[in-house]
Amino acid sequence: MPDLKTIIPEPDNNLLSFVRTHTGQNISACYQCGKCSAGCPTAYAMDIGPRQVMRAIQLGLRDEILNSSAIWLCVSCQTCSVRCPREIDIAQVMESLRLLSQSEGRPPAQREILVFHRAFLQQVRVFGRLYEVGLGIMYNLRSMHFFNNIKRLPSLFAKKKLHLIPQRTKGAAEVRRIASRVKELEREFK
Amino acid sequence: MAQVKPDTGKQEPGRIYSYYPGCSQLATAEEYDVSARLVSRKLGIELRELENWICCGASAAHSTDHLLSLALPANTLKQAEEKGLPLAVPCAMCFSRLKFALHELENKDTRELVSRAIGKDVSTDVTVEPMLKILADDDIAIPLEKPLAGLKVACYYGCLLVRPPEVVNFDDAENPQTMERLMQKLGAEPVEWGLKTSCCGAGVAFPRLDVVLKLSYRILSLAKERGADCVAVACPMCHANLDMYQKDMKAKYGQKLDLPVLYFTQLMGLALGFSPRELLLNRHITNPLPMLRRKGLI
Amino acid sequence: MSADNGPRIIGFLCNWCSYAGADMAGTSRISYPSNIRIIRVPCSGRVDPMIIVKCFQEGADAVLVAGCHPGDCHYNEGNYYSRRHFALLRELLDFMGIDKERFRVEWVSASEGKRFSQIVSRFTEDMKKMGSREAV
Amino acid sequence: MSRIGVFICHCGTNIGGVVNVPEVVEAARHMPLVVFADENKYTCSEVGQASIRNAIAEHKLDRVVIASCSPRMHENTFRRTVAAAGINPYLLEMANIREHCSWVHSDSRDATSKAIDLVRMAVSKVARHEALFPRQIGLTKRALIIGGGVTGIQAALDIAAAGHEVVLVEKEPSIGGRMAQLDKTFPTLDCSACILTPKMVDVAQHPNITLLSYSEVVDVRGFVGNFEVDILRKAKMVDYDKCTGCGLCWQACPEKIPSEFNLGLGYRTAIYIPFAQAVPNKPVIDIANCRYENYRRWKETEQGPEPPQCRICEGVCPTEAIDRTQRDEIITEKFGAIIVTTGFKTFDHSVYGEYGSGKYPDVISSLQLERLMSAAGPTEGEVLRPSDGAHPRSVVFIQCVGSRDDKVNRPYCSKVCCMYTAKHAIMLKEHDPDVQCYVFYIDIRAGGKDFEEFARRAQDETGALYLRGRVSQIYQKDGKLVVLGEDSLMGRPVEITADLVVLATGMEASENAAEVAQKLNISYNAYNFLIEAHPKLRPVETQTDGIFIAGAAVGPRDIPDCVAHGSAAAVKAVALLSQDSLTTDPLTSVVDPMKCVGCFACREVCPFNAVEEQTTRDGRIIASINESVCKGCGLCVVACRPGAINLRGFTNQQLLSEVLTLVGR
Repeated sequence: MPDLKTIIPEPDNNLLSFVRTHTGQNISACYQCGKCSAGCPTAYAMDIGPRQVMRAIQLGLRDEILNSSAIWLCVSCQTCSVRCPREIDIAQVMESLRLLSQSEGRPPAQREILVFHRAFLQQVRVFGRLYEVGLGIMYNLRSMHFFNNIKRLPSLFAKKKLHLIPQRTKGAAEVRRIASRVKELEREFK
Repeated sequence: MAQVKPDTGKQEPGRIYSYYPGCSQLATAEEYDVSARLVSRKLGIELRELENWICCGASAAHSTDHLLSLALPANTLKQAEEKGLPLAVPCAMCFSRLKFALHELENKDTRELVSRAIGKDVSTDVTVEPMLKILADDDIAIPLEKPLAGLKVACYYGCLLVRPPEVVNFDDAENPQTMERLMQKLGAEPVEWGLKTSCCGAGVAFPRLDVVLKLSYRILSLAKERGADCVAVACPMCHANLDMYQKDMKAKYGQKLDLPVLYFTQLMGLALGFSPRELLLNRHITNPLPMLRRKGLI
Repeated sequence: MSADNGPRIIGFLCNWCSYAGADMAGTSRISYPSNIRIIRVPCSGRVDPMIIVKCFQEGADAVLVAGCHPGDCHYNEGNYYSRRHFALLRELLDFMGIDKERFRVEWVSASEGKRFSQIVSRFTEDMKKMGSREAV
Repeated sequence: MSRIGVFICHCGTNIGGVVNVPEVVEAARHMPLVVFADENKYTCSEVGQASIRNAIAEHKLDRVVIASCSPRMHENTFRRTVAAAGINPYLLEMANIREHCSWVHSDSRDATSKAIDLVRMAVSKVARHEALFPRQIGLTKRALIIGGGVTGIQAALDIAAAGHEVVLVEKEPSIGGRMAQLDKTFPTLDCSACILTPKMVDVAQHPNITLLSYSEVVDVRGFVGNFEVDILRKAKMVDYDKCTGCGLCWQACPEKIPSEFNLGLGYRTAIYIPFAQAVPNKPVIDIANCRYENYRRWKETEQGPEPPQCRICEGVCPTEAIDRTQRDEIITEKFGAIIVTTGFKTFDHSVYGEYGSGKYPDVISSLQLERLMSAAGPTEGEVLRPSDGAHPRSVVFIQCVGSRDDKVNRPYCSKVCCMYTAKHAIMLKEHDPDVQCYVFYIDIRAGGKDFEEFARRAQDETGALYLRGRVSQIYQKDGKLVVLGEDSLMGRPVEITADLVVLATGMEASENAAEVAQKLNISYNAYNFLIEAHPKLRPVETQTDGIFIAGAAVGPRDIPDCVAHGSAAAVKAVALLSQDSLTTDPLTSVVDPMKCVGCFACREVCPFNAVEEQTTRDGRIIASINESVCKGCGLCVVACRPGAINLRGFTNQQLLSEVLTLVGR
């Protein structure tokens, strides 16, 4: 939950400008109608809803947002973006905030979700494609939820939904190459 | 409802696509891939799978690394571009990522940056189409063998297929009708309902199953309340969330749903006369066979 | 008075609000008991308390005076005067041995057709219960 | 012996469907003095009216009762009908057997017997009607406008354009009102003075308009078409015939007084024009502050030390226009119509202790900010902090100061503050890009053409930070102002350190509004805003014929509304002045000179001052009713103890007769 300390708005709200430069979205335009929160499938699980995230940007409440679970529980379903009367691409803003939060090395409010994403990419780097069994194992290990979904495994195997031998493709090398190039470029731009 | 022409067997020009199955279609959603290929062949649509295609990065990439989330799909787009064929994509997530990439590559600077990332210069000169759009095309004759008479279908699109319109430009974001029209062509009876584009919880099943249960249950229970015999989907993630956890929903919300969730391609397959085995109907966690038997469709 | 039985009620209605309100009840077909007989006056302030006394002397069972809501008077302040007059009149009626309840003052605006019919219905009901004055 | 004809209407089935009309007709035939009774399908139709006219002729009827719909519907129609047949229109009575009978009662028996009663009442009443004749009275084709703000200016110009004479009375030395103090106007941002000044000049130059500046209305007598008004012309000590407005005097005058026009932010001299574009562009001497006038006051008593004599103005005036002999004078003028446009003043925020009781120099009112922004203002349009003349960087706006606040007895919304605050935020940013504006609001009320878009602009484009919540307190801290509020959208307290705080002070009726209203005998509400005859359908009329109201004197309004309102009032006045004579309604009170004892209890209760004194031949002073003023409410009839007053059309005898037909034994 956000702490209730007094807001002391700074004249230069760099969060507002960050969002503007990285997403081209003008958050000042938000008039706080709440349609985004109203339609957001995961808002109920968030500490502050999309509307309050927009408000926090207007007020420059950096920690409020970047430590929030909201940016992690956003599943990019785009519902808010499509319905916003002020035509703000809220989902895109959420994404940019997720990235900002990581670039500042903040511990995510929903650690598991980040772990999942990382594990996912790990699989892709190794196999060029997602190997779901690997993902499952990797996630359980990293998230410390060792038995997560374990009870499902038998049925999944029975239904041949999971393959014990991952496909390796030439793509794997390709992915690693791309991934490393991306890292270089990103360093270059920092 | 377009009237049904007899199968001439011969391929019409422009019915050849590059094909990008997407990771899920290799495993949890194999039945989607298989049925899509079967149905396409039957309808005279040739799918040529891109060799050595790689993952689109899914939500993992765009949640953690913006450039990577563009580079991975861009690489696939490049492959498709080289083939000079439109790209057919069954998975809604892949489709969404590819489309987003295309959208952002419109920007020159982004395009140059991404080109450097994948070491080839990408262009936006490639069409990406969802399997649903290709197969539901009204110009395609569907040689019905077993019309799905009396089958009430709740067509579920989820998020990524239709949102955001300016990126995916496919059907209507709030009340799409493509799948409904297709089901009517198959002789089935689409039910109208209000949650066809509501989110099922997408990729958070691993870390936050509770969220998926809540959202998916809301969707399924409405479909059932509207009298649907099954839910038709066009996305492996939607399928997983709706199909796999019905037992957990029963445990949590006390309602026994037992509402089969099928890929629209599987329903097409049935109508075209393929056997449940061919269509891997046995793969689903929520077994659709009893319902189909009851309906006399198998 | 009319052949129909039941209380004989005389209503003095100001032309601008209450009489129009009664018209409104008519145009919107909101029915009420037919016992009341309406006399149109320009303003509730025109109704001389002595006329009301006369009504009772002559055997009316009940009298209703209705005017504009305080502040809405077409003549700015007429209804304030009537309010004062009738406060005094009540005491006088009491003195004359006439139940105060048989005399009512109500504010009905031109748009309150429903309210008018409710007032008349309730008044008529109460008067039925109370019985006609001869019977007293 | 009068011969009464009764006509019962079926009104199709509206009446006939419930009331047994033939039975009513039959009953009517046996009522006293009724010589003829008949029924019509539709009495108001031409056929129906013809049948009445024929019956009147054929049966020599001299009074008519029509039982049909409400008299509020067709009384005038039928008055014309009987008049056409040679009967005085006031010898007609209607029985309302539709709205009050057939439409509200379903039982045919009850409805019919009630209808018969209603007809009987009408018959007994009509027998006691007397022939009445509307009187024609003359009128003065001249309009008075009280208040020279934009509303009054517009009304004056419109009436003058219609070819009627107008006298415009303004208490200040110049017309222009509040609008003249504004810098820009929302939502178009055009310069207030630039659009107002031409209109002011037109007023000064129009041949049909007489401008009485520095003057006030002190008394109003008379009635519609024939008002008599006393106007106080305050001594200007300047002969306007000689004065050329050259300006030498006010440049020379040594006395410095805080300028009212600049709300104390600048100074004016003792001989002055309030602002550069003033109309008339000639000065007045502020007697209270003029050094020489002060000396003259001293001379009378010679108490205390002798103050300096100054008279510099007289020295520099090239035309010897300074005229110390001038004294206040009262002139009396006649008018046919009066328009009240006394406008508004802004709320005095000093009642808010929590905002510094008006003592913090850098907590200013929105109107003061207008003056600071105005190129013609005390700072030539540079927005500087009153305390130290520094450029403010962080500016906090507080809305609803003296609006929507029961605590200060201002529960109403002042309507314009949301918009002008948005304007201020936008303009400030234009004046100085480094300024950061914060706006505390409760709701943004931007109903109006292009208003919402404009209000959004302040937030979307100029980056003003809007915070939803009322500020609780302001206090000074090392040269700055600390503002304590809440962002109710985050549910969190907010603290802002500001260089300047601008209070969006609401609109109030101008201080003399109630006084003027009393003189005119028109009503005003708890906040001294004038009250319309009908808030929707008669927005510029009052309950007193011939007196109209317009602009912010009626309630908070913005400029376009005031201008439209002013034109509307002008049309009403013109419609009145275009007549050659006025017809009065004869349904008025009359005094019986023999019975009147001259107690004038009637005068106490008359809401319209219609009661006048009259001396009889035998020298008694008795009441008489001015029929042109009387509106026939009848209050005097009830008040008259000797029963000398009666109300035509509703006489005691008539009401009594109606009662007796119902309950008479």
